[in-house]
Amino acid sequence: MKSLNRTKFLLACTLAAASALAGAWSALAQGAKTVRIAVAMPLTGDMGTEGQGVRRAVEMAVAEANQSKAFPYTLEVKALDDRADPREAVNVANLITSDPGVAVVIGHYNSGCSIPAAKIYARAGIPMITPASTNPDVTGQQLNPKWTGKKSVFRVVPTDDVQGEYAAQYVYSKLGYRKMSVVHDKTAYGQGLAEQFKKNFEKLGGKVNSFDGISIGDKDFKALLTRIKSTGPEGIYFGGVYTEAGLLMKQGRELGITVPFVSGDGAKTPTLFDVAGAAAEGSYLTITGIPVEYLATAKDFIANYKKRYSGPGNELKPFDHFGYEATRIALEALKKSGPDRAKLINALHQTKYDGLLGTTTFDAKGDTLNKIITMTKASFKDRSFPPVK
Amino acid sequence: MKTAGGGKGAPLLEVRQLSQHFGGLKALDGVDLDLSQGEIVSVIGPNGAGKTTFFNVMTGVYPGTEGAILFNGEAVRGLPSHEVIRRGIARTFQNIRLFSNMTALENVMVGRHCRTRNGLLAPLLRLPAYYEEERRIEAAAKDLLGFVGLLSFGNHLAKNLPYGDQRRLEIARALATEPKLIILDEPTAGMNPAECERLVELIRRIRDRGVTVLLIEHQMRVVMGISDRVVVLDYGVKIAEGKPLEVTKNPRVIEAYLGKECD
Amino acid sequence: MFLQQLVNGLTLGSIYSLIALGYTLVYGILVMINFAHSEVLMVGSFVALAVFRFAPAILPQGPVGLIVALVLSMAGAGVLNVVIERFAYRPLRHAQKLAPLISSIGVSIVLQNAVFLWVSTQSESFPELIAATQFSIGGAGVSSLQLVCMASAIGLMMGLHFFIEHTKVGKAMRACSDDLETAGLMGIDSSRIIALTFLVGGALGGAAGVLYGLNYGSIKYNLGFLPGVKAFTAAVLGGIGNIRGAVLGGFILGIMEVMAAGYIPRGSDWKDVIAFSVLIFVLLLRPSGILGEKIAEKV
Amino acid sequence: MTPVSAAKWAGLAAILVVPALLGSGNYAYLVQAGGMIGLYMILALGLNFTMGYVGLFDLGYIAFFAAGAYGAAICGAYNVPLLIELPLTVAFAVLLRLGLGVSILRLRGDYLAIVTMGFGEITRLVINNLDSITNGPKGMEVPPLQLFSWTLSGNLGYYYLIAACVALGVIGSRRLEDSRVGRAWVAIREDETAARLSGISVNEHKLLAFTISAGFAAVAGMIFAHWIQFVTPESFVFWESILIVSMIVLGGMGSIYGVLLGALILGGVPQILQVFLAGSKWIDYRYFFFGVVLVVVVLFRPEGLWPHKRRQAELHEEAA
Repeated sequence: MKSLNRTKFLLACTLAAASALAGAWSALAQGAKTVRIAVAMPLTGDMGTEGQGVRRAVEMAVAEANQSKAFPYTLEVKALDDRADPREAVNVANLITSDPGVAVVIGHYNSGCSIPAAKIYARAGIPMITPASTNPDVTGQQLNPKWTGKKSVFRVVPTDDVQGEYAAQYVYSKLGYRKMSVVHDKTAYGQGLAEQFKKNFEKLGGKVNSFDGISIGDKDFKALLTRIKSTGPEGIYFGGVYTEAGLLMKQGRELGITVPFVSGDGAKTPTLFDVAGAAAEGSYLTITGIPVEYLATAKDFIANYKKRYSGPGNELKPFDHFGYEATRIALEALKKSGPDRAKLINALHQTKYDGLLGTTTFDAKGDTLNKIITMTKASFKDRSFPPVK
Repeated sequence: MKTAGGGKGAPLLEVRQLSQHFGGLKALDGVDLDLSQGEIVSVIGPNGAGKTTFFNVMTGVYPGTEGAILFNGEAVRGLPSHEVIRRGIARTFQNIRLFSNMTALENVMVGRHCRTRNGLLAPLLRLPAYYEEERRIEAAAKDLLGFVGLLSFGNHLAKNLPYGDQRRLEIARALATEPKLIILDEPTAGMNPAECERLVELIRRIRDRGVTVLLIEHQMRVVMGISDRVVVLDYGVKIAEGKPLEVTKNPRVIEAYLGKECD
Repeated sequence: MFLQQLVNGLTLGSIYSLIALGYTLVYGILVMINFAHSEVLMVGSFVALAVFRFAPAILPQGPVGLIVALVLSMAGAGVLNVVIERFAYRPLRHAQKLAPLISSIGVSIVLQNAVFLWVSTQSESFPELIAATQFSIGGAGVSSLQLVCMASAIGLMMGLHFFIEHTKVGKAMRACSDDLETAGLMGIDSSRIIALTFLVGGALGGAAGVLYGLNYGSIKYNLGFLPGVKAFTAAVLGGIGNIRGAVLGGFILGIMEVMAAGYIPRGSDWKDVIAFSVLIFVLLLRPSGILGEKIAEKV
Repeated sequence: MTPVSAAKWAGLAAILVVPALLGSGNYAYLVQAGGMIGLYMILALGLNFTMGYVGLFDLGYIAFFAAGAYGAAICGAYNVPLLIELPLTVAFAVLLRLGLGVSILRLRGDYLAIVTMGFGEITRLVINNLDSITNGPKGMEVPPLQLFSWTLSGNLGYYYLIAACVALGVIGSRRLEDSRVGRAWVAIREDETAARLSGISVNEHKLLAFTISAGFAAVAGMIFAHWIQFVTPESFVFWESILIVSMIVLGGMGSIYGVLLGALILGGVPQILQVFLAGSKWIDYRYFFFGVVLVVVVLFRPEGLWPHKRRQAELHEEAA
């Protein structure tokens, strides 16, 4: 290793680092007159599908706002990728807080990323609205005495206890089931939903035959489903997202399980039918607010979304409409308060917004008070989720 | 078999009925051997006679099926190899096994390992004990490199040394463990006559340093020239032992090597 | 119930075995863990999907469609694997032992992201090449997909076994796997044999991709990672480099996972822990896998 | 002052001084990113003992980073003071490592890799499933680092703490490398049987290197947990172990500056790409480029970016 070419190599490294700094400088300096909406989502990796969906919805909301000329400045979306890894989420949070042009953050996706990132946004005084993290700690941590910074964390999606409770209530009284089996995907979201369902269902007097976890990325659940079938449940509750929900439904039907599946809003996406096919027919899904397709004000959201993103793989994902709603609420507050972060946070606290999810207002912690839950029933024919009483 | 060469104080090494069976194969079957301090003994025999197996059992590579090995009166059979080495037996290998990506000097310094004590603390805190021991290790290693005539190649990587030098480096590393008995496994293999002569002369100098030498050797010229005694193994059994001249005339040895005349 | 679990275990096992063969073949010759193999499997399933989307006529439902799909995806995945070896691994053949491993990790990231960026970011439903009819054998609900999956996997394994044991090229591959340099000295063009091994390994991966899509109904850009890790575990369990070992390891791992998830309450939470614990236990008893031959160290 | 050491000193100065300047301005994220890369450097230095020096292929190293992080979280929950938490957590990680180490002394090469991978996955799954202790997937809050009354918070503080640990790691590695134990390790890597027959107690030395690397990982895990103040099993996936192995192999096995360079590049490239591509549609290509960089660098320098050079002793002809 002649030391000469190592020196050349070292020079190359320091050059690269210097150019990185220069690049960073240029990236931040331009566009002083635009106001940026940061989107912190998993854009690559295992959760890339869901993250890209929310990003599309946010970009649509901002594009519509720009066309409406309601703002004296142009609005810009700045999307960053946290790859659903808490370490990258913290890097993303620090990157956003050091960009003075960012007014509000729409993100993060999974609770494991939202909780640490929220601390960083709060310290910098940037409001953060999460469209998908349901772990109570995301907003609950603000009550902790050691919390530094303002209460700047908001959430448009209800915490999992709300949905779990409603589903238990519905299954026990409306469907009249007394014996249920529960499965979850061992994530903060899925396990949270399943635990709430089990707690409330047992409180009502129902019996939970089995409570099992599966791993995300696993595809073969036949062994588990065979055991569940032998316990003879009247229904199966699944806490988790559409990929695993669809597989459970499909393999359940293949094993001759006829009882219906019940799940949460993580499974509500047309892609569920790609995964489960006809097996998804008749499954009950709780969703927040009124199903988007059946809300007068939301009619155009679906149409615009389909028109704008017609390419392959761009179907509506479970949390897209939450992303859209969060952005519209942020823009609404921005109209009133202007890009100053402190004023924006106060404006957000007074939010009263009628939109896709009905009227959204925030409590002291920043959680949505919109606790309307609707039970829907999946229909395979027209790939939709009509509400059911 | 009473040993012919005894008489110089208690025997350094006593091997009694040593056997090593691999399933049905009796690689070594009831071998006896005595060595006294300062002797040079050669072990000869056709390929597959069990010579290397014999050395492997003595140095803890194989546990041995039965029999005893007493070194300085202490039983060593079955001990882990590094314990056997610490007690004063060192060896080289039939096919050279050096630390190829370390320098020649470092190879020999590694040999000093079992004779030195520094753990983690001394080097981490750079205590005086560390510097002092490193200096001693390096000095001893340089001395041994000089002894085998490789001092000027000290900084070369072991793998870059020519074949003959690698052989001698391996011997230097073995000597670094301050052995009382050094086992050389075919040291002259693949050497031309001039290198052989230099190696024989080196073995004598090793013996003069007070180290008993036990070697496997095929070149009869080397065996005759250097050995105080010769032991002959065939199919894992000791078939002869004695002065080099006696052994070469022993009919069983001739038969083992050259086969019987068909009468 | 036991019969039902056995069927589940055999299906899962057959897929693991088929993927494990891809790892073992490459490892046998280059002593290299090919991390990109799991992505070649994913690409194989997308090749079949692409053919179905663009030329559905070629893939009528039924055995003919399945065989054509298998052949096309095996060819596609095989060629991809050869290209990967040619540009990402061959230059590193004489580098340090772990260099090709890092290159295969890089290739695996590139392939997964390439499909994510340019093919589809979401789960795509896999065409039903075989009508998914359910019928029961002795009370166990068995779907035609499972049977087809097992049959094709076992068929491919037997085909591979015949190819390796009874053809001239197979003999050359075994020679290279035993000692690459000496095989070269015997007049075997080792680079060609290595390329061929990657072709066969990739083809098996492609076939496993199709069977995977068929059996589970949907495919995604990241479907390869977890089964890849499990299949490599199976290959090592059976004795890495040993073809029969890979098949044995695959079935053992598949059945063990199914039994753990099927019979132990909350077992499915712990099935991977149980699978890996058994792996560690077996390797402690037999440090070179169940069928792996113990290479005695020549001193 | 050869050009190489000049570059080293310049680099050192940059690492220490620049962050203080950036402290609060628009570039605060560089300090935070630097800290994260520093954590990777500690892990790389730690794994260098197992893989670089002794040559044991370890694919489950992240489990001990997780042990450190969850050790800090659990101690935080019972508000155990730092002076007890540090030895307790390091001891826990070392015992965990010994449990693994003793059982795999007989395994070689890729069998060892698969067993360590299995051990890594078992650790992550146990953490994810033991809700009663680790709160499972919902993760645990962790208090910031406190020593008596003084609390460390803010990226700058943690940055300098990590920089100090990296410096200690480098000095420790350098000093052990040039010692009797260091040479024994390398001898074991080169030829285990020859090492045994040169009087080295191979098993003991393997376990020694093994536990030292666990110590590094535990310290890195503790700092990470206290800094982020939240810890979930998602951070300790198998992919992280592969990343650290890649840093070692890419940087140069057994070479201290090599593994640091490997950590800098593989830890830094995703951050630099995030900065450059943020806001543009190219952000989705971030990990595609990362994969390409990985392949290109290993093809460009298969022996590692900064391979280890053996120490050159001065050999003057003294009286033989």
